[in-house]
Amino acid sequence: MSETFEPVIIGFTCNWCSYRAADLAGTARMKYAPNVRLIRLMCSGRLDPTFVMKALASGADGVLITGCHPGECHYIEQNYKALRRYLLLRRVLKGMGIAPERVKLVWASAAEGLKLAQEINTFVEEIRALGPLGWNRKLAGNGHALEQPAMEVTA
Amino acid sequence: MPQTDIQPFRTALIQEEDLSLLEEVSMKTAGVSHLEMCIQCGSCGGSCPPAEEMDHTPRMLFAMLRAGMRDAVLQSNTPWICVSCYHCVVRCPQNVHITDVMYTLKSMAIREKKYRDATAPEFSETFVDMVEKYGRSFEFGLATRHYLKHAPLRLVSMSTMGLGMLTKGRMSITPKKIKGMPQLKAILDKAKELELTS
Amino acid sequence: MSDYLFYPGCSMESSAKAYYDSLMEIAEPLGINLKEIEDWNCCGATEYVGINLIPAYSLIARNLALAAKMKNGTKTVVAPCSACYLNLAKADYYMAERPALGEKVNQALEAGGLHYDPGTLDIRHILDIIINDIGLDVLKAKVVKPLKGLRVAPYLGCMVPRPDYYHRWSDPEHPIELVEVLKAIGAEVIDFPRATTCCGGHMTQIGPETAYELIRRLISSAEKYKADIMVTVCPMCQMNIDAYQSETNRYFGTHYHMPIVFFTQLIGLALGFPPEKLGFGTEITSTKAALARIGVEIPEPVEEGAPRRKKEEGLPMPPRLLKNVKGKPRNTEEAEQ
Amino acid sequence: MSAESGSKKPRVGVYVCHCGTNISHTVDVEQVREWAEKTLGAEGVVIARDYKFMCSSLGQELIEKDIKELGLERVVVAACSPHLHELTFRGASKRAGLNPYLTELASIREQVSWVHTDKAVATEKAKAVVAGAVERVIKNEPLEEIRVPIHPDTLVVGGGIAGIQAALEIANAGFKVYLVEREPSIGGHMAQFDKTFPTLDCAACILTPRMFEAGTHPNIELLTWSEVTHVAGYVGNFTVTVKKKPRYVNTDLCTGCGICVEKCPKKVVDDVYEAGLGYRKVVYTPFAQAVPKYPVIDAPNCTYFQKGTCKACEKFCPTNAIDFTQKEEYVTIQVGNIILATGYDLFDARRVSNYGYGRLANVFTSIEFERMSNAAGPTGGNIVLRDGKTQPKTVGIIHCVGSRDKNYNNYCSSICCMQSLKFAHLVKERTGATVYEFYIDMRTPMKAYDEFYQRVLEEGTLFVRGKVAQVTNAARNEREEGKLIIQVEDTLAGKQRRIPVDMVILSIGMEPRHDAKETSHLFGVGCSSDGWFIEKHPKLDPVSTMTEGVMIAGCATGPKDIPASVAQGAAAAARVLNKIMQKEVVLEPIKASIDQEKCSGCRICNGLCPFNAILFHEDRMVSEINPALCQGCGTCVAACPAGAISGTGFSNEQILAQIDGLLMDVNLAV
Repeated sequence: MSETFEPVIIGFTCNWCSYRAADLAGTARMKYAPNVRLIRLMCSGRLDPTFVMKALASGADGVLITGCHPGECHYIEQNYKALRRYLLLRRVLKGMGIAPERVKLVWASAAEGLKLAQEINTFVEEIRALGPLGWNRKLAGNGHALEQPAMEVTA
Repeated sequence: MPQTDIQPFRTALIQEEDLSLLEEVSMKTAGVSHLEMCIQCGSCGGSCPPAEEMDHTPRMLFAMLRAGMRDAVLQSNTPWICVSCYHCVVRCPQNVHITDVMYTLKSMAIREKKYRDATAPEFSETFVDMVEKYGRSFEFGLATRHYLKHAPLRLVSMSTMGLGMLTKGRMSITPKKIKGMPQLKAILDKAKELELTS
Repeated sequence: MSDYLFYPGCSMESSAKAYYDSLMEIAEPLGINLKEIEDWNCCGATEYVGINLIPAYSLIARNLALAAKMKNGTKTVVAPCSACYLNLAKADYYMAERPALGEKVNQALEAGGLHYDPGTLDIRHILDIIINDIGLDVLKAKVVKPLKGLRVAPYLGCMVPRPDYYHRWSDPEHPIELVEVLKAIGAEVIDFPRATTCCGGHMTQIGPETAYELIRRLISSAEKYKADIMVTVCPMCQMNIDAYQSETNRYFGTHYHMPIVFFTQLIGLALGFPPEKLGFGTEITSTKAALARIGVEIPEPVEEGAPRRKKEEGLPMPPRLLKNVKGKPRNTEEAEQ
Repeated sequence: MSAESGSKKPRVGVYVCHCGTNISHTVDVEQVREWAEKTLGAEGVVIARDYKFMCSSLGQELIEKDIKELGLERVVVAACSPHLHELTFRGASKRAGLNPYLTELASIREQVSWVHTDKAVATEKAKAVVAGAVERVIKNEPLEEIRVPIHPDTLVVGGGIAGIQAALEIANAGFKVYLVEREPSIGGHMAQFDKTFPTLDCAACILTPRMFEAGTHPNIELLTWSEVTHVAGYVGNFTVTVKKKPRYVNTDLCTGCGICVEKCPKKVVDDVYEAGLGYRKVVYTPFAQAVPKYPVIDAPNCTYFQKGTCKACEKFCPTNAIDFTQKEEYVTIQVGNIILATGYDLFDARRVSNYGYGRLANVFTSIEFERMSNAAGPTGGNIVLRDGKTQPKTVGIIHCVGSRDKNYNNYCSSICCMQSLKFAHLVKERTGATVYEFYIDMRTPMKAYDEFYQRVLEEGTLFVRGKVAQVTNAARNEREEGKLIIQVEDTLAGKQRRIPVDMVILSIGMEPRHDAKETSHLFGVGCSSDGWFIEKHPKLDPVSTMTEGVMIAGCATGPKDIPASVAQGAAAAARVLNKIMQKEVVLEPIKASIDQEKCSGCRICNGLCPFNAILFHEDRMVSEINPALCQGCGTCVAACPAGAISGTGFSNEQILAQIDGLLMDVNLAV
């Protein structure tokens, strides 16, 4: 393996804003870190916390959640619900001994390709600094990962 | 056209172009300068109360920065005429920290000894000397030292006013010194080793 | 009583003593308790930043670090001097806006065992405190001698309303705060178009001809609007307009007589304090005639500030010592004709 | 990952597109294809192909052929964003007899080749994206598109020129239009203008016939002095509530004779139509050509409403049309489509305190100048100073006031350059004054615009390139005494200038309506952070919104001039007519549904739905989703603690499988 750690990140995007921001970043040929793999949802409100857990358990080192700016939700206000779940999720992660910073919520409108690219770059660096999570390896190892989560400094 | 005719012109251009200049100035400026955002609208040059004393308007100076005209920029009197009134800063449509850029240009001109008139830089240096010595400014010392060097005759013409200030208790002949001078000195000594590099 | 950390600044001990004395008098009745930052140092004025950035900001930040150590219940630092106010506020703002600056400044501070986290303190000007914390109603209630009939030109200067990164003022160019305070103490406030234009700053020292023009614009404008007196919040403005007025007159061959005092001095008069306690009489351009209009007698000044060579009716005599002498008002449109 | 080989996985075909070199330049397409066939074989991939342009008819035929010949049950196309070609490839599948919803697009262009540079890394990411799509598509269910009938009536909100144009287009095609306008008359901003650039047609002359036509058209129902308060439903079936504000004039009886206006004893400043420069009566029609012709009583200013006496209008009305007892009225209308043409507000010039508007008498705004130069305006078309009589000898026109400025609005208001040139021409023509124009950049890009600039240059207007620093009355010398001084850097001369003038005109920019946010919520359209409505696509779909059935036209999406607003009004109408003519609309079958067996009746989902699509059956203690109202956001799916709600198109199974696919390489490495 190379000497620098290349994190793998799952990104959830909203069909109406951030997915289009990603399209825009592409159309405008903005370059950003290749570490994030995106999944399209119709709305950030669709984000089931299980998805995040599943991603982390399956080998992702971080999860990026993106949605429309507050007040700009295509479905009126569902991004607020995403925000509530996100805050809850971070508490749960912390309780499990996983650095809550591994999950991040970012607002990006359909016009903000550049912002999305920048946020992705920032987040990749943040996760790189946190180091690998390796939850899937723990799972593969003893099958009791949830009781024995990856070692994390949670100070 | 004979080559000799065009050569000096070309050389001048090549020597003057320093495309990293804008970035360097921006980096050395406190806060985020937004210097690269200038759209050359001239609201700074229009706002400036002493613009007529300047050899270049601030706007033109920024164009010269962009063009990499290092010597011409650092020799300009513009930053030294700036009165720090911040009219340009609040009117700038691009939020360029113009006043702070002027401070940066002054410090660069001092470091590279490019300024053409020593009055202002030496006034600043005298002021700073006093502050570094006492921790407070010392108007009497500053004024006497400055005028003695740069305008000895003005010292005479100003003496009436100076006397007035003294007799009215508005100027002290003895400097005030702060207690924590060693601490301040340690801070400033350390600070002088540091530079903004990112 | 509201508690505030107080950063007086160097000029309050010398050239702006009247500001300090009058502020100390009015603080108590207005319920302002000023706790001076222990062993504060000079803010560097507009000089240090033009020489070396990190030391300049470290110099300012030492004050912030010292204040933060004392903050105990209040996080508001009050500065009466415009340059000090701006320097302290800018250091706090820029250290946050540019983390690299904050980092370097703290490295320097640590050499003196200090540290400052931007955002720890609120840096505010004394005028802001009086109008927003104390309030006009309280001020009005304390007035015993309204300054009825005194026409004042409110002169805020540059560095209080600008650049105003924290959005504390009503407008960067035509703010109403000083006007409101002066109205509250019963003065007649003129619609002064130059309320926030520049007095020349340090140019009185290094490029006097530049400064004289700026001073001329101010005093001629105030006189045109028939102000009896100019009122400022800034030691530098007061010094330039007061002490350099006679030189300006000499330079242009004019005969302006426009006294200028600190707003705290006028508040003091309105609250009933005797003028000598408020630092009146220390100005170079006498306030005697102006204040006589409201029946206030000023102690005899030692020196009469108005130009003495009254005979100069014809062409002005430019002072010989100056470079680039121009004996008349500048007209930037000359070339256009 | 344990691949259960031999199990009955659906047969998947993978098609990797080169997109010319758009993809193949950064992604090793051949390698992705090979890998898909080999590694994903265990997941059910039976064929993987690459092709230069998958979206070409040959590329599509390739897929169709494989579906038929190899019996593919799922298709993954690794190409561009689904927002571009999802419909294309679904169509190909459909033609070959495969349910279109069993086809997935993997975006390896926008999300991979265009945004990354390292070919090896990009190729690896492309594989992960393809794997994600393959795992997902396996879990896709065949779906049937939803067809909804379209109500043939249309609501147009906003009676400015864009709204009028849209309404006329639809009405002339034979369909009914409700045109709602919150002011007493239609006409909008254009009705205030004097001349229009660059042709200098009189605005009233060209607008009035359109207004009249809209007012008398049998297919147009005007609802002026009215506002939309509630919108329910979805494309084809909107139920809209409109509040009709009381006019206090019975329009059945009123003949528009104007006697009430004449007799009304009270005058107030007209801040709307006259832009504060003139007066109107308390009972008024905003202007002579107003449509409809019926006046309105301004109750907050009316002496009768305030003090209980007067009633002069009632006394003199020959038809007894004055009715002080009128109340607000709410009407409900059914429409199939909505066009928002809500327009713009003008920038408040007082915010730029250094230009002195509101402080210095002879500083005017562009709209004030429009009224002043209008022959029907408060000065009868005379260009005079605030004293109402003195003609200016020197006039300065300042561009970009409130626009292109981070302190106010970042954007260019697009009309100010031309508007300012028009003013320069009018001032010259009417007063012969010296005119200065202060501009940052001169923007004259449309037809005959630059020619107009040339004409104004020729007329001798003095152009100064520089953003004006301040307008002041603080004179520095005799020459400036009593004048307004414009202080500016003449950036082309490199010098600061102080130019004394008698009159200053501020070319103020456009702003989103102050209530644009509320409007956007009301109609469910997107609103950018600066407040303009968001188009479905800024270039290819500029009059549609993300909400099906809601179109936008004119300045509601950003500053525009009259030709552009008219074009958009017509374009939006064409969009609506297209929908009406289809008689029904096809909706994506992305809906949530509740498994009645699993529902515990906890009602957590009930409060989550902003569309009120979830009903709770008190008798059975279970919730149910009305598919007609469900918009498919999926919030309830994510929230159901019993896992009773599932969402088509984005089911838990699909997404969890996609996560597995995306992370396949990570797990293979373990």
